[in-house]
Parts: sequence; structure tokens; C-alpha cells
Amino acid sequence: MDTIHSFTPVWIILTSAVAALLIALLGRWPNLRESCIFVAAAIKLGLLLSLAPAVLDGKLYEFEVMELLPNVGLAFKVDALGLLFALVSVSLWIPTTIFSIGFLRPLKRHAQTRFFFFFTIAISSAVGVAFSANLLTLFIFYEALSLSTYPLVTHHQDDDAIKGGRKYLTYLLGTSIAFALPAMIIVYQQTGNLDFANGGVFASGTSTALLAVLLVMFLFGFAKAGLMPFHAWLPGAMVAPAPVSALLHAVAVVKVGVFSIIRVLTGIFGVDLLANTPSLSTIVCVLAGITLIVASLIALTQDNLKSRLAYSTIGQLSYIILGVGLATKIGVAGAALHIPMHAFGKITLFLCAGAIYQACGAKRISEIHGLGRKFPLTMTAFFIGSLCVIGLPPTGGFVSKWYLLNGSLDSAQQWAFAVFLTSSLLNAAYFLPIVYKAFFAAPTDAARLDKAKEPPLLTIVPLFITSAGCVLLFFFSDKLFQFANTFAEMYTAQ
Amino acid sequence: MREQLPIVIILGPLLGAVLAAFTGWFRPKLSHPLVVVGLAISFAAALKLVFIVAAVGAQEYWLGGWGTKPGHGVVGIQITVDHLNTLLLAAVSGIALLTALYTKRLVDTELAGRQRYFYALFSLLVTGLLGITITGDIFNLYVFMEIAALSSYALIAYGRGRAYMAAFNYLIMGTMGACLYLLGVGFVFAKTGTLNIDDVSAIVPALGQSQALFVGFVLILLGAWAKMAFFPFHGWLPNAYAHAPTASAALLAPLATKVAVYTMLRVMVTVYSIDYINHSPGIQSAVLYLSSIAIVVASFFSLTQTNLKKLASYIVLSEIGYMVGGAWLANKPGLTGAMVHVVADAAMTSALFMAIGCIVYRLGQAQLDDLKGVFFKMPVTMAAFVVTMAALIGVPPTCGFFSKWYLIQGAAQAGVWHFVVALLLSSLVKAIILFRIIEIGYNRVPHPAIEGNPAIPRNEAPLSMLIPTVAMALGLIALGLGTSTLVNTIITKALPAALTP
Amino acid sequence: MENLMANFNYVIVVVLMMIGLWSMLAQKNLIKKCIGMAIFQTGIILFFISIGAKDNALVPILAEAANHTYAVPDVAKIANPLTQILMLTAIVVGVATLGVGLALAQKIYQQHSSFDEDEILENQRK
Amino acid sequence: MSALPIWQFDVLLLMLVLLFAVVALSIRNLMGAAVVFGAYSFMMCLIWAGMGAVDVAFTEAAVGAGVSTVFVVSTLYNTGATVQRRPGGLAFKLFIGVVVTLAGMFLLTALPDFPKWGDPNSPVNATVAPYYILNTISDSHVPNVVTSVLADYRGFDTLLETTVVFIACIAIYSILRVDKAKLETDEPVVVAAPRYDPSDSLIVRQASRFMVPFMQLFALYVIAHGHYSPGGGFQGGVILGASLILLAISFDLKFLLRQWSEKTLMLLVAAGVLLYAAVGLACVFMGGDYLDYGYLDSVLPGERDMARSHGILLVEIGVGITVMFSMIAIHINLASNGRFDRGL
Repeated sequence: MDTIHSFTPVWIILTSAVAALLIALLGRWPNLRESCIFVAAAIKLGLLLSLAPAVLDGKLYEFEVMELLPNVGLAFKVDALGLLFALVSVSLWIPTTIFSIGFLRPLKRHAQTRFFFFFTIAISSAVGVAFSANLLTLFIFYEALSLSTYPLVTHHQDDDAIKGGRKYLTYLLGTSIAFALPAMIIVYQQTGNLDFANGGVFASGTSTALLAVLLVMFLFGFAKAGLMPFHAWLPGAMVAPAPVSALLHAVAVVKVGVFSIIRVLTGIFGVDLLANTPSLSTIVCVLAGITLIVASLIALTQDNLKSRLAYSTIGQLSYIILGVGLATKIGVAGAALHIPMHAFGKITLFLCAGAIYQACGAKRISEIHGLGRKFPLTMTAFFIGSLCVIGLPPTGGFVSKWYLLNGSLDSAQQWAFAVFLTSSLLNAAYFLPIVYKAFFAAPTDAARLDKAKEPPLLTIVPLFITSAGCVLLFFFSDKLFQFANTFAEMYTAQ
Repeated sequence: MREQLPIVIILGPLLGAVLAAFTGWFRPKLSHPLVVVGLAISFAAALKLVFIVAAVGAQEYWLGGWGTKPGHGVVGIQITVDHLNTLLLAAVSGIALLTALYTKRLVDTELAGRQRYFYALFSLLVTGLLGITITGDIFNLYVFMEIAALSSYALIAYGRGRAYMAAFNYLIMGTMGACLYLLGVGFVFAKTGTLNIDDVSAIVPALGQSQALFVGFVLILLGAWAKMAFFPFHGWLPNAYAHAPTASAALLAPLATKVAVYTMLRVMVTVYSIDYINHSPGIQSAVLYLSSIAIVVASFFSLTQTNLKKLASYIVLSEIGYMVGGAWLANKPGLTGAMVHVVADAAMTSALFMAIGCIVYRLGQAQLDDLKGVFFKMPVTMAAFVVTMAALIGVPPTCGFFSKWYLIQGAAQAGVWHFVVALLLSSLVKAIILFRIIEIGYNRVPHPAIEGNPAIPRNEAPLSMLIPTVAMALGLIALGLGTSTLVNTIITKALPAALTP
Repeated sequence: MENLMANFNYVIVVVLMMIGLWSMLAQKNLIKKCIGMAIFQTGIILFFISIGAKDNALVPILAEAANHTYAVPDVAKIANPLTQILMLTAIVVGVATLGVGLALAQKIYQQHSSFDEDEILENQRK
Repeated sequence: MSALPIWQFDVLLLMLVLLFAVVALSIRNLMGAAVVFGAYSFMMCLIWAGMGAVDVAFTEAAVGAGVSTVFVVSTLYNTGATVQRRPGGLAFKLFIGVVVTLAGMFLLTALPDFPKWGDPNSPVNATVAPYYILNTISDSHVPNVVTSVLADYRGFDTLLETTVVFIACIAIYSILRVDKAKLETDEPVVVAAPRYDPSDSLIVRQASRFMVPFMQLFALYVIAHGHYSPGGGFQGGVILGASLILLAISFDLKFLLRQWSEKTLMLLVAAGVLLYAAVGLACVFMGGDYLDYGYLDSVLPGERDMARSHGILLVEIGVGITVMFSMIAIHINLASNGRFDRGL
């Protein structure tokens, strides 16, 4: 695979960083400030799409900014997976910005400049993670993302925002310093470089015990992927305003965790190493499997809408980890495909939750019985989103779960098939009742529903964009599959 | 003029101090500029030498023109600027210059009316520290050590009140350290017959496993540890830096302990050579355990502190554990980490104490719970404070990350896992400290931008203090990004050849 | 016995230093600490001088043969000048440190009207 | 008996030194401890004289025994603390005792490895030192090898040592000196009235008035004649200082301060160091390295080696000035507790 030496990946990251500076400067003119976000998003999307054709037929864009350590530098390399993830996060950035304008502006929320400033920085560090060529650059942008999202989580400045923020940081910063950093250094000390290479970096002789320890340290080190027992920060971060939990905790932050684990499993350990040493892949699958089932069970019990969505996200993330853990080509492709599918589905659900909260201040599921009759449009979007997350046909989620199931069949871990199915059933179990009660059940507190007013247009439009996206993904899934497949072929031998 | 540069580094601050002592009586206003000029000259020379050493190699300079005499070795006193000390020389003189500019305001307010000799002592302390770093003669190093020690006792004693007892304890421990070092020099001198570092390092391997040399080595180590407040001898440091005036602490904290660590490095790497340490594995594991304990205990003590200055002093204590542990790993990444950390930690501690100085200058108090709303009152200072703490935690773009990277890599290579755990634990503790301060300073006060909340007036530190603080904080990031060039051009050449890769 | 007598000087040096060190660390009275410090330093000076001493050696001042001409001296017969000038510096440094120590002790006494470390600590805690 | 390498006299002195050290540290009367400490220093300088280190003995007698005892006594005089109260805290003392004995044993393990005492071709006496003895005449024409090594071969050490004295003086000044504003407001520190005030006794005054000029004359001889006989900047400077301290003690501080104001004292302390450093710089301007007096031959009389000898003399004068005035300033500060009004 030949590499094209070009500065564009750095341009892509810089556009949002420059946009962030502009936002900070244009604090006093809100309209100007929002418009430069859209301009930046448009430029970014354009640049990303310009890379797509070359990347699809196997070429890589590469650029090394400077050398930080002997033969490890601040370097970027755009491959299919990186581009896919960047495309997803940037394309969902636009609807979320529309939503946050609609959500924040009327309520005269304070420090909107600070909000949009850190929001844009978070996006640029997410894209930075997507494009990083080695583990050190990935770690740098990973830490930048943790630090830049802390002010977003504690945006409301009230007590539970501080508590949520404290839990958010202790988990993310704590695990990354305690597990990811030493693991990365030991890999560097063992192998001498940290680049993501096809077939992994480890020499064949390294002892499996050490590999197992490193694997566990990486899995827990990148706690953004929400593997149990280091998942508690995600429900804690629901204290953040709706747009933050929508984009960041459905798409950017959590996907960065999963993305880093995919990079580590495919680029550092290597898929064939996982396939050949069954003990390693069982570790991954068991951890992911447990998180999958337990998270879905907890989601059943959650009455608060946003924490139910949070636990469902934790579950869905483990789908992706389990997919890669299967160590088969289709499994890896399925996992890569599940990133966009789950992103579109989950962001729709979060946006609906935000719209509902804005409309009638309802946070609990028990409070929104019978809402469907008052807001048919929002609830249909919610229905489509939940279909996508469950993985039923008219939405894209079905395609990625289809490949995941195939992958689990021809991998060593046959029981993964059963795990996938039960968890999909559980998804259905905790989403469909909400939709049913919203449309057909009698409203529990009618007073709240009467004075509920139609949410402003600005918050409704993004809902339709993302729910329409879920459906479109189903019909145009072969385009995305090309991305997933080129990535899978590059990193798996068969 | 080029070959006179090494002595100019010492003469700058020395003559500056003596002249400042003169003008102290005629026109007191002149003392500060004189000292600043002296330091500027010394910094320029040190910087020039960094490039010369990187390009050409070590620069030697013989005092009084007495070079090597056949059959006797070096007869006079030699000062050398080589790969090991050229970076520290530039760092010490640079930080001292910046601190001199920074402390002008602090001295005028805190020590009003009795600052006649403050800047003379300030400059003499820097002379002592630069001398320890540059000298190539082990006895000469003892005399410079005493110059630095005496001026630091006086600088601490400016703090009045409880500073006198703290200075007295520091004097007792400091003199004990200096005397142990002198005795160690005596043992080395008795066995090798010469005081010049290069000659001694030539003779030491021939003497093989002589008990007197071993005891001399242990004595010099104990002396250096007492000077740098390494674990068993750390009692004096927290009180000394907490009760000293902010201006003296801003100079002492970043430089005094790092130069003592450099002395240990110089003795380990040049005088006694690394494989001398490999032959005494008993000491090596003991020292590594000691440094891990030092890091962990100091970090947890810093958690319990409520006074900002005491908290910073315990952070300094834990950083010393990094350097000693790194040096004693006795492998390539460990030693590189230690050498990088000496320079990086000087910058980080200086930035930390400058930020604290701004806070104390404006709020008058250094208690943690007085910091409510400080992020709104002093946004720029607190931004510098956050960057400094991020460097101490080891967040990537800053220099703290890279020195910690080498240290952990060295520890992993040597299989010393308790040292890795200690390093990570202390990073976590510093993270907790930073976010506790952010919470107190930022979240616990109603956000002024929300309507109905009282607006908090902005009360930023004066410009003359703010610019050095921000410059030092940005310097941390620049040093971080520049670490790999520094390592490749200078530090790898300072490592002894006989080192495991 | 021969070995002990040969290095009797070193034994005395070590004993002196240990007395000084003990009194610096263990004694509570600040003045005794200062005196202990001075004794510790003179111990080291004795060590240096004894390694530079030579059997029945002359004082290191060259005898003047004829007017202003000097015979080549016999090195074995002249005491070692190097250790002596090192110790000149050590003595002066010792006095300097003693002076600063006593000045600090005076200031502490002015505050706590006692030289005893325990009393001072109690006083500070109040 | 020749088998015994050290003289019986030395053993006796070493025993005495040990005795005085133990007594000085265990005696409860602090004033007594100061006096025994002075005696300890005198014994020490006898031992060094016995070992051929005359210059060191001279300095120890003048600086170690003389001035340090005066410092300790004036500290005690100022604070009035004569008896050490509150013994006790035995456990801590025992613990330190054990640690110290272990350290001592560790040091003694190195004993057999040392060269035999007094052996002329031990490493110390065989490597660098012989060069000085053989070449001091040809290099700097100074027969007293100690002075030539002190001021020329290792001249940088002595410059730093003078700086140490300078730092001690300004350190003590900045610690103790009470600034003018506070002087008036501060009520005088109540000090136990000395039972016997020497300054009003006629015999002491007349004796000291008679001795002072001879002391100063001898001190100037010691500085000037340092090249040929034991002595030099340090010893001469201390004796000059001691003569003026004697005046301050026998008369009173005001008497001395009338002749030498505080400002002149402190300026001269700095002047000595400046002279030394300036001589070094002059060598650099004349094209040599720092402190290479040989290059001053165009300025100083005589060719290269005589220029060195004169350079050494210049430097010794600088040292003498600094040491003299810093001893006086330190004494005044310590004696009057920084108030410069009345003292020991």
C-alpha cells in the first residue's frame, strides 16, 4: 500500500482548531460565531471527502509533523477506518450544532462561547485520534479530548455537574495514566516503535503472559470504551447538557475509546496474533461479552431516559470490541461498520431526549407516557433511532449486526453468536416499551403534557436529518462497507 | 574571547553581587539592575556554550593558566563545560535571570526597607549553584557548595518569624551534608592523590574494589542526598521553602535541589563511572526502593497540605525521587530520563513557584480555601498554573511527559516495577491536587457570567510578575517539544559508553 | 596492634566526627548543635592533615641556601602543602557557618527566649 | 622507640582533644562549654603544628580558637542563656547514638585500605603535591610553598573562600541588623545585667591600649612576610580584626563605631573581594586566563615569576582586608544583636 505524503490531514485538524479560536474571538456576536462553525464543518467535510476515493482503493495519506522520541513522532496517517470515523463525527457535528443553537439560545444559557469553543476543540482532537499514525500521537489527542470535554460536562456549574465532572476525570485521566501510559511505554521498550503496522509490532518471541497483561492494561486504559468496571463515568457524564451528551457521549468521546482499542488490537497486537493465540482473543471477548449483557440488563432497570441511553451505549460499544475480538475479517469489518450505524442511531435517541426535556422538562420515562400523541414527529424519530440501535431491517444497524453475526459464526468463539442475539433482544426489551407507552398508554401526569409546548423548529430539524440518515445508511450500506472492508483487508492476513 | 566563556558564567553573578553590595549603600535602586546585568551576561555565555558544546564538544578552562603537568596531572583548578552540565548551566542562569526580574515587585513589598543585601545574596547563591555545575575539581565543588549554602540560609532567614528555625535546621542538615561530601572527597583524595575529576576518573578503575573508595563513594552520595533533601534527609525542605519569603523560595526551590542531583550524577557518571555502580547491586536496589518511598510519601503528604507553598515544597520532594531513581536505574533510558528531568523539573518548579508567588502577592494568603474564585480574579496566572501542573502530571505536549516517559521506560527495562508504580501514583496524586484547586477556584463560586450572580473583579498580578510566569509556562511546552532534539544532540553524548542500550 | 597504632590518627578522627555528628543531631540545645558542628568539621580537617603528614617532615617553607638562591628540596622531607591549603579553606568556611548559625540562634532566642528545640517547637505550635 | 610511628606526645594531645570535645558537648553550663571549646581548638592547632602544618595551626589558633570563642561568648552574653535546661529525651539520643556508631564503624572499615600514616610516597604525597614543592621557586619565586599554592596554583579556591567570608558577613548583617525605623520603636531587649562590666576597669583599658598597636604591627608583618614565613592574608586579617575587637571589648562598641562607621566597615568587606576579583580580571585583560598573574609582568615590576610573586602579595592584601573587616562586622552584629548600640 503506497502512501501519499500530503499536508491535508493536518489541515483537517487545524480547520476546527482555527474555528475554535474564531469562536473565542467572536464571543459577542452569536450569529457570526455559529456561522463560522458551519463554515469550518463544511470545509472539513469537503477535505475529508476529497481523501475518500484514494483511501478507498488502499492508498494512505501520511505526514510527520515532528519527532518526539527516537523513531516515534507526532505523525498522521489516514486509512479507511480513520477516515470513516472522521467522516461520521464531522457529519454528525452539523446537526448537533443546529440542535445546540436551538437548545441553548432560548434558555439564555451562560458561557455559550466557552461551550462552542471547547466543543470544537473536542471535535478536532477526535479527528486527531482518527488520523494518528502511532500510539503516542493517539495518546496525546486522547488526553486532549479528555481535558477539553471536562468543561463541557461541568457546563451547568451546579453541584451534580461538579460531581459528574469529578467522576468523569478520575476515571478517564486516572485509567489513561495508570494503565494506558505504562502499557504504551512497555510496548515501546519491547519493540522500539509504536506505529500501527499490519500484523502488529510484537516480535514473535514475546511471552503470552506479558501480552495478556498489556492487552488488559490497554483495554482498561482506554476507559472511554466503557468496558466494565471502568464504565461508571458515562452515566455520570449524563449531567451534561443534551447536545454534549448527544454528540460526545454517543459519537465522539465513546467512539474514540473504541477506535483506540481497535487500533491497538489490529495495529499493535495484530489480528493474526489474536487469532493464533486463543487466550488473548478470549480475554477480549469475555470482557466485552460481560459488559454487553450486564449493561443491557442495567439499562432495563433505568427509569431516567438519558441513563438508559447511556447504559445502552456501553452495551453497543462492547459490540464493536467483541467484533474485533473475534479476530476474523468479517468480524473486524462488521465492527468498523457498526461505528457509523450505532452513531446515527444513538445520536437520534439523545437528540429526541433533549427535545423532550426542552419541550416538557420530562427526564423520566414514566413521565412521557402518551407523549407520542402530542409530539408524533419526535417520537417517530425516536422509534427509527431505536430500530437502528436494535438492528432491525429498515435501518442501517441491521447491516452491521448482520456482519457481526457472520463474523462470530466463522470465528473460534461460537458462543459470541448467542451473546449478540440475546443482547439485541434486550435492546428491543428496553427501547420498544418506551415507544409503545409514548403512543398508546394513557398519560400519567396530564398536567405536564398539556402545558408542554412544541419544541422549536431548530431542535426538530436535526432529529429528522439523523433519523433519515439511519434509514439511508440501510440502503447505501455498501458504500460504507467498502470503507470497512478495505480496512479489514489491510489489517487481516486472510 | 571565545575560550574565556566558561569563567564568564561564574564572574557575571559574582561581580554583580559584589558591586550590588557596594551600591546597596550609595544608591540602593542600582543593586537590582546590576545583578540582572550580571545574570544576563552569564546566561548569554551559557547559551553560547550550549551551541559550542553541541557542535565542537567539551570546553575546558584552567584557572591561573595551570594546566596538566606531565607526571602530576592537572596542577591548578579546571572548570569544564561538557555534555552533562551545559544544559543545566543554561537552565540555572536562565531561570535565575527570569526569577530576578520576577521577584523585583515581591521584594519591594515583602522585604520593604531591609532589602539592602537581598539581591547580592541572590546573585551569590546563583554563583554558587553555577560553580557547582561547572567546576571540574571535587574540592572546588565543596567551596561552591558552601557559597550556595550560606547564601540560601540568609535568603531563607529573610522570612522572619518561623523562618529562623527553618533556616537553622537547614543549616545543620546542609553543613552535615557538606561535611560528609568533604570527607568523601578526602577518602577519594587519599586513594587517588589528585582532586581533578578527569584525573580521578582515570585512576579509579585501576584501584578496583578498594574499600576506601567505596566508603568515599557512599559518603559523597550521603552528602549530595542531604543537600537535595532525598528521603531520609528531607526534614528541612518543607519548612524552609514554606516559611521563606516568596522571592527566595522562587529562586531556591527550582535550582538548589536540582544542582545537588547534578552533583550526584557527575560523581556517578564521570568520577566513579556507571559500571562501578553495577558492581554494587546491593546499594542500587536499596536506593531504588528509597526513591520509590520518597515519591509516594512526598506525594501523599502534598495531598494533606492546606498551604499552597507547603504543597509545592512536597511536590519538589517527590520530584527528587524521580531523578535519583532514574539515575540509579543505571541504564540508557533511565539516565536519559534523569538528565532530562533535572532540566525539566527546574523549569516546572520555577513556573509553579512563580504562579504561587503571583497568587500570594495578590491574595496575601496562600491557604487553599482562600482560592475561591481565583480563576476569575487572576485568569492568566491560573492558566499558567494549570499548564505547570499539567507538566508536573505529565500531560503530553509538556516536558514533564517526556522525562517521565524515559524514566518509566528505563524502569520497565530494568524490571523495577515498584518505581513505575510510584511514578504513576505520584502523577495521579498531582492530578487530584490540580482538579481540587480547579474546583475550589472555578466551580465553587457562582459563575459571574450568569445573571444575578455577583460579578468578580479581575485582580490580575502586576505585569512584571505575569510576563515571567507566562513565559516559563510556555517554556515548559517548548521544552517538551524540543526534548527529542536536546536528547539526540547533547544528552546521548553525555551518557557513558559502557551503558547497556 | 601495629595496624591500629599506625592508623591511630584515623581512629581519633572518626571518633571526633562521630561525637560532633551525634551532638549536631541528638542535642536539643542550639548552641551545643553549633559547637558539635564545629567539632565535626575540625575532625575532617584532622583527617586531611594526617593523610598529608610525612614522617619527621619539615615545614613546607624552602630553606634559603645563598642570597636568594634555593637548593632543590628533597620532596620526601617536606610536608604536603596541598592538604594544608585545602584545610585553610575548610577552617574559614567552618567559622563562617558557625557565625551564621549563632546569628540564627540569637534571633530564635529573641523570639522564643530559649535555646531548647522542644521548647521552641511547643512555642511555635501555640 | 622507633617502632611507634607517632610520638607519645601526639597520643597525649589526641587524648586531650578527645577529652575536651566530650567535655565541651556534655557540660551543662554553656559559657563553660564555649571556653572548653576554645581550649579544644588550641589543642587541635598544637597537633597540626606537630604534623608540619604550620599555616593551618596559625589559622586555627587565630580563627578557630580566638574568633569563634568570641562569637559564641557574645551570643551567650546577648541572650543571657548560661545554663542548658531540660535534659531528657533519652530514647531519641540513644537512637541517634546507635546510628552514629554504626556510621563510625562503617568509616573504620576503610581503615586497613589507607596508606600508612606519614608514608612519603602515598598517593596523596606522590602525585600532585611534589610539583608544587619542586616548582614553586621557578614559577613564582615564593619559598613558602603553602602561600604560593594558596594564592597562585589554586588561587580560585582562595577567591571563593574570601567570597565565603564576605557572604557570612552580609548574611549575618541581613539576619541580625535591626533597621533604623524599628530601632526607635522596639523596646530594648531585656538582658541580664552582666555581673562584671569589663569596659569600666582601668587596668583592662590601659593594657589593651598598649597591646593594640603591636598586634596590628605584627599582623601587617604576617601579611607582608607571608611569602617567606608562615602566615598570609587570612591570619594577618584575623589578627587585625582581633585587635579592633579587643578595643570594642575593652572599651565599648560606641568607641569602635566612632572610628569605623558601619558603612565603611561593610564597604571595605566588599572592597577586598573586589580587589581579588579585579586582579584576576586584569590578567584576563592582559591576555592570560583568569588569575594568571604572569601576564601582569608589564604592570608589576620584574619579569614573569616576580610578577607572580607581586600578584600573590596583591591578592593576599585583598584577602586581608576582607577577613579583617568581616570579622569586625560579624563581631559587632553578634555582640550587639544587630542594634549597633552597646555590646560585649
